[in-house]
This record gives sequence, C-alpha cells and structure tokens, in this order.
Amino acid sequence: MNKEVTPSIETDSPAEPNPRPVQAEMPFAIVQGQPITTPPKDLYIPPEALEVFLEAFEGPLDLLLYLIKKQNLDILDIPIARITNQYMTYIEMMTEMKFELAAEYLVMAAMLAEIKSRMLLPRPQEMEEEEEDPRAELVRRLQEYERYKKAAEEIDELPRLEREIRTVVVDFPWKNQDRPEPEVSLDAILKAFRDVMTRVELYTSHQIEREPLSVRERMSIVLELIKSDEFIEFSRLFKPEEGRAGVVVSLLAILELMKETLIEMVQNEPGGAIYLRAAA
Amino acid sequence: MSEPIKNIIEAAIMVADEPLSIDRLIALFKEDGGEPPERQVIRDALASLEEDYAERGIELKQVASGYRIQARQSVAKWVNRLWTERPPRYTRALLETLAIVAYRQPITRGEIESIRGVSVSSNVIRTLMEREWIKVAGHRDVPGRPAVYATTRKFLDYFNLKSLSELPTLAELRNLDDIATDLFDEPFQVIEGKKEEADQEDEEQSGKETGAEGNSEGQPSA
Amino acid sequence: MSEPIKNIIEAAIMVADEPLSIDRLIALFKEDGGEPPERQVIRDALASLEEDYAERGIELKQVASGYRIQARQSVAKWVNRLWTERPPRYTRALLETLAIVAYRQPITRGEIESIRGVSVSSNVIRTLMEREWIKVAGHRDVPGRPAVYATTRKFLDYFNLKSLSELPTLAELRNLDDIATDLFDEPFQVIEGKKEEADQEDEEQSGKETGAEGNSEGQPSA
Repeated sequence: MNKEVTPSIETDSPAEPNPRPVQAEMPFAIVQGQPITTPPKDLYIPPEALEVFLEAFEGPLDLLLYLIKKQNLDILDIPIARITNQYMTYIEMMTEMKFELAAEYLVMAAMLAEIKSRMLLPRPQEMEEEEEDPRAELVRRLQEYERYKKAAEEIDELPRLEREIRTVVVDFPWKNQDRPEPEVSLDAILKAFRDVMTRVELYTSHQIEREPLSVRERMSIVLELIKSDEFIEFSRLFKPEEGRAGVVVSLLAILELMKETLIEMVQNEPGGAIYLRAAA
Repeated sequence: MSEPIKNIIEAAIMVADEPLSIDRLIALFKEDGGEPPERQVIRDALASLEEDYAERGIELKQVASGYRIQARQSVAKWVNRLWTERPPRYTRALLETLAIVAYRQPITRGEIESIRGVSVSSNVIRTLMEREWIKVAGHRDVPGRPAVYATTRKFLDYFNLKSLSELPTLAELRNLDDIATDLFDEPFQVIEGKKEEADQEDEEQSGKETGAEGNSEGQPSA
Repeated sequence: MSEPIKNIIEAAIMVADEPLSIDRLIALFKEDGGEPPERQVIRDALASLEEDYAERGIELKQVASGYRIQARQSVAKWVNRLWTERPPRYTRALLETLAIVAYRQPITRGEIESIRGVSVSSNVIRTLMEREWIKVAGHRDVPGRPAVYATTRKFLDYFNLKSLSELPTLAELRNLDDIATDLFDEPFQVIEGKKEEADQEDEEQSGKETGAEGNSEGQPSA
C-alpha cells in the first residue's frame, strides 16, 4: 500500500454514473429537514451527516456496492485493501461518534479484515491453485445482492395500480337488496389501522399525535349535541355524574372541536354564560 | 395532442369513482397549454358516447353532479351473480378508512386521505354510510365546509364495543404486533393455501408457476 | 336470453372491482338453465371486446387473476389528473424484499436476510402480507420449521403482470474466474487499466457493462 486512501482525501473518483430515475424520486436522505436526492459526489461525508448517510444504505452490502460503484470499479475486480480501508473508516467514525451501528456492519468489517489478512499471507504456488480466492465469497454475495437491488428498482418502475394504471369500475345501481353484507372482524379493523399507522411512520416525517380515544369519541358526541341554528349552554355539555375524569374529557373535546373549527363559542358579557353552536 | 378528446373523456368517466361534471372534464385539458375544449365539444363527445353504448350492456347517465357510466338494468340479472357466487368482502381501503374514522373522529375526507396517503373513493364513504357505521357529524368551518365523519352507535354494536375507549391505543396496537406476528401468519397460510389450490384449476394461470421455476433454475449453484 | 353474451361480459368486467377469470365469467350464466357457454365462446367475446377497444382510451388487460378493463397508457396523462393525492411509495427495503421473494420463491426470511446482508424488519413482511403481495406458502422441513414466502396473484395484478415470467429479467451473474489474482494492493491507476481490459472481455459475454465503459473512458489515461 503506497498510498493511504481515506474517504476524505479521495479525489480521483470518476463522475457519478446516472442515478436511476426511480431513486431520484425518493429522497436519498433528509438532513436538517432538507431532502437530499443524490448521494454525495465524493467519498467524503461530513461527520454530522454520517449517520444519515449510513441510514440511506440497506446494510453493509449496499454500502460496499456504493463504494465500488462510486469509483467505477468492477465488482469482479475490487481492490479489497482499498475498499476495506474505506469501509473501515466509516465504521470507525461511526463507532467513535457512538452511533448505534447495526451488527451486520461489524460482521462485514470482520469479514473484510479476514480476507485482507488472508490475502497478505504468502502461500505456496501449488496451494494457490486449489484454494479458493478469499474474495470469491464476498464478490458472489455482492453480485447476488446487486441483481436483486436492480430488480427491485425495475419492479418499482413497472406500471402499477394507484399510479399509472387506473381500472374501469362503472356504477351498478341494480344490486340485489337481499345480498348479504360483508362480515368484518374487529381484528381486521385493528390490523388495518396498525397498517396505516406503520405506513404513516414510514412515509411521513410528522408524527400523528397521540390522543386518548375517549376524547375523540367525546368530540363526536358533543358535536352531535350541538346544532348550528341554536346555541347550547356550555355547562350543559358536562355531566357531573361522570366525575372529574369525565369533565376533563368533555373539556378537552370541546377545546379540540374549537381548534378544529367545528364549533364556535360565544360569551355576551364578561362573566356571563358561555354558549356553543356548530360552526356556521 | 394526438389522443381524441372522446377517448380521454370516456376513459376518465369510466375510471373516476364519482360522476364527472362538464367543468371537471374540461379541467382535465387545462394543463395541456392552449385553449381547453369548449363545453359544446365535450357535450358532442358525450352524445357520441351515448350512441356508442346504445346496443351495449352499459349506458351513460347524467345525474345531479355530472355524468357517470353504469351497467344497464338489462344485464343486472347476470352481473348480480358476481356477488352471490362468492361472499362479499370489504376492500383494504374501506377497512382502513373505517379504522381511521374510528380512531381520529371527527375527521374530514381530506384528512383521511392525507393519513392514508391516497385518495378515498366516494364508493368507500358511501358504503360505510349505507351500512350506518359512519355518519356526518358536522362541518368544518373552512372554505368548502367539508363534512366531518364519526362512527355511529351501530358501529359500536356491530363490533360489540361499549365505547370507543375499548379499542386498543396506538401503543397497545404496536405491542400486540410483536407478540402476535406468528399467530397472525398461521391462519393466513391455511386460507391462502386452500385458495391457491382452487385457483390452480384455472388453466389461464399456469404460466405463473413455470415462470417461477424458470427463474430459480437460472440461479448458479456457486 | 335476449342479451348478447358479450354485453354481459363487458358490463360484468366493468362493474367488478377485481379482475374476472374465465371461470368466473362462465359462472355468471350457470343459473340460466341449459348449458353455460363454452370457454371458447367467452374467449371469442373477450377478443371481440379487445377489438372494439382498439381505437379507444381503454383496453382489456389480462393479469394474473383474470381480465380487467383499464385506461390506456396513452390517456393516462389526462386521466391521472383526476387524482390529486400522490400515489403510495414503497421503501427500498420493501421493494428489495419483494423482488427477492418474487425471483427466489419459495424462500424463508433467513434466506432473504442472507441475500440482503441485513435483517428484514417485521414491518416489511407484515406490509407485504397485508397488501397480499406475498403469502406463507408452507414451511421448510428444517429445525424451527421456518415459513417460506411466495408472491400472490394480487402482486402480479397490482404490477400489471400476467405471470412471473413477465417480470424484468434478472441480471446474469458473471463468472468468478474473471477475478485477477494480484490486484490486491496495487495503486489505483494500474487497477483502472486492468479493469478496462477485463471489461472488454466481459462485453463479449454480456453487453451489460456499456454504461461503466462509457464512464471510464472519461478518465485520464495516466
């Protein structure tokens, strides 16, 4: 090794090959609220972006592929020492900065180190013929992963329902009235909701705030009591028999309804009775 | 634009899940640059479609909010058998919408859409209203005065709940999850397995299996 | 029966919210008394519909679970303006897992993980199961009896495919014998030079390296 190659001084890497269109659509990462749609142009990653950088990879194979592609190297010809050094630099930086690193990254680091040490060991000529190149397993895994990564990108580009494909569904006003209604289990509803929430967490950065269901339910009940053409007195919306908890739930529900512009509140004089009505 | 206006209008009315007014049909062409078609052009296209359908099982129907295409009563007898033949089932979109209304009520359709990340079809709302599981609970005081939906007493009765607070909280749902993954897999498999067998008889689909084999043979043994 | 079979079939496919197989189409006529139509009669009617639609904005499409009618790509630009919501997007983890299941089915979660080099989150599997794109197809007869996953017809339907063989072809694995023996620790320029030679050989085997080739030509020759 006559040249210490670290990510930060890598300047001779060739230009970035064209990113696939589908990846361009998906932000590569979000740094301080700004979406980054392309990977960094060189191998230097500012320390504050490192965690984000690593999160953008689907594991160590993906990171290795990136390091290889970034320098326009062929998978079959990867210079193990150089790639290992680059990989290790990232991992060490992560470890030093005490970021939590998926175990897979460390396993890969160990594997690379092993390959490197085996490559350094002098071997008799005849042994070399029989023994498998220690890079073979790594190269095989990289190639294997790369083809599915590519396949995933291609599947993502296929025309699909809800995006390019719209199916014809015409009205049918002549449905049999005695047709049985579909049965639904509560479990199915819960799963559906959990699924939505999972997707929301995956696809949006904002969190759905957690509100006790009792408040949401009370909001619907209060809304039902209130009509738009007449005022109802504030105090009538509370039932003392429900106790303190019930009163709090009602109050929260009313405040939330006002915030959501579903009801309005009127007070004619300071200290006077408060009236509510549905938003007109 | 090489595509005839009539083709675009027909496809749009057929895929839309609510009737389309002439204004909405004109709006489809607004981003093309240049003048959008005149109302009369749209009307002529609609009249021409009506003629095309004269001898068919479908018809163009004008309702209050616009035009829609529907099956004719003359084919209703056969089309109705689509549902007697297999028990009806609600779509994922319907279940998700119902779940969101239950947990986030009172809520507008727009808010449901922004949570789901996809539009909510009018069919789904209509079906839930017809089943009397959701109702319009009020209107939000913003432009357009959108309706807000809430679940009904009937909804609670059907699912045997005394009140909404008997539903698990978000956090509980998530925990339920980790424990129940295996439980959840099992019944799914049995049902699906049976269904697959039955479907297999359909000669149309046999290509699927050979495709899979073809691909796995392509794998090297290395 | 006064109504032509073709009219009934067209209306049924248009009304149904899922693709209809030939068997399901035949079943529509079973209660009429007498023999239901032969498969060939249904096929002829479908072919005739396809012809009718040739110059229109809609098309008859055969996907894995049957026939559906959908807007043509040529009108998609206008028709899609009906929807303002963004279509759902899927994470790379989900798409890669889906791709591996599609090409390598039946496959265990452990095998997916070993290809991807990372663990597959339960969320991904669950989302795929809930979308009914994958299902548990059985269990491998090894300790722990892990579930093996396979894709479903719904997956093919969603991606507009008739069978798995219509999926994009998986890239070839190249021969490991191409690994040069002593690239290790050589300086960068020499490696690059060797790489180009190697690429030229590769090109005879598979024309897939042209992109990389174009890029490396931009390099100074050192």
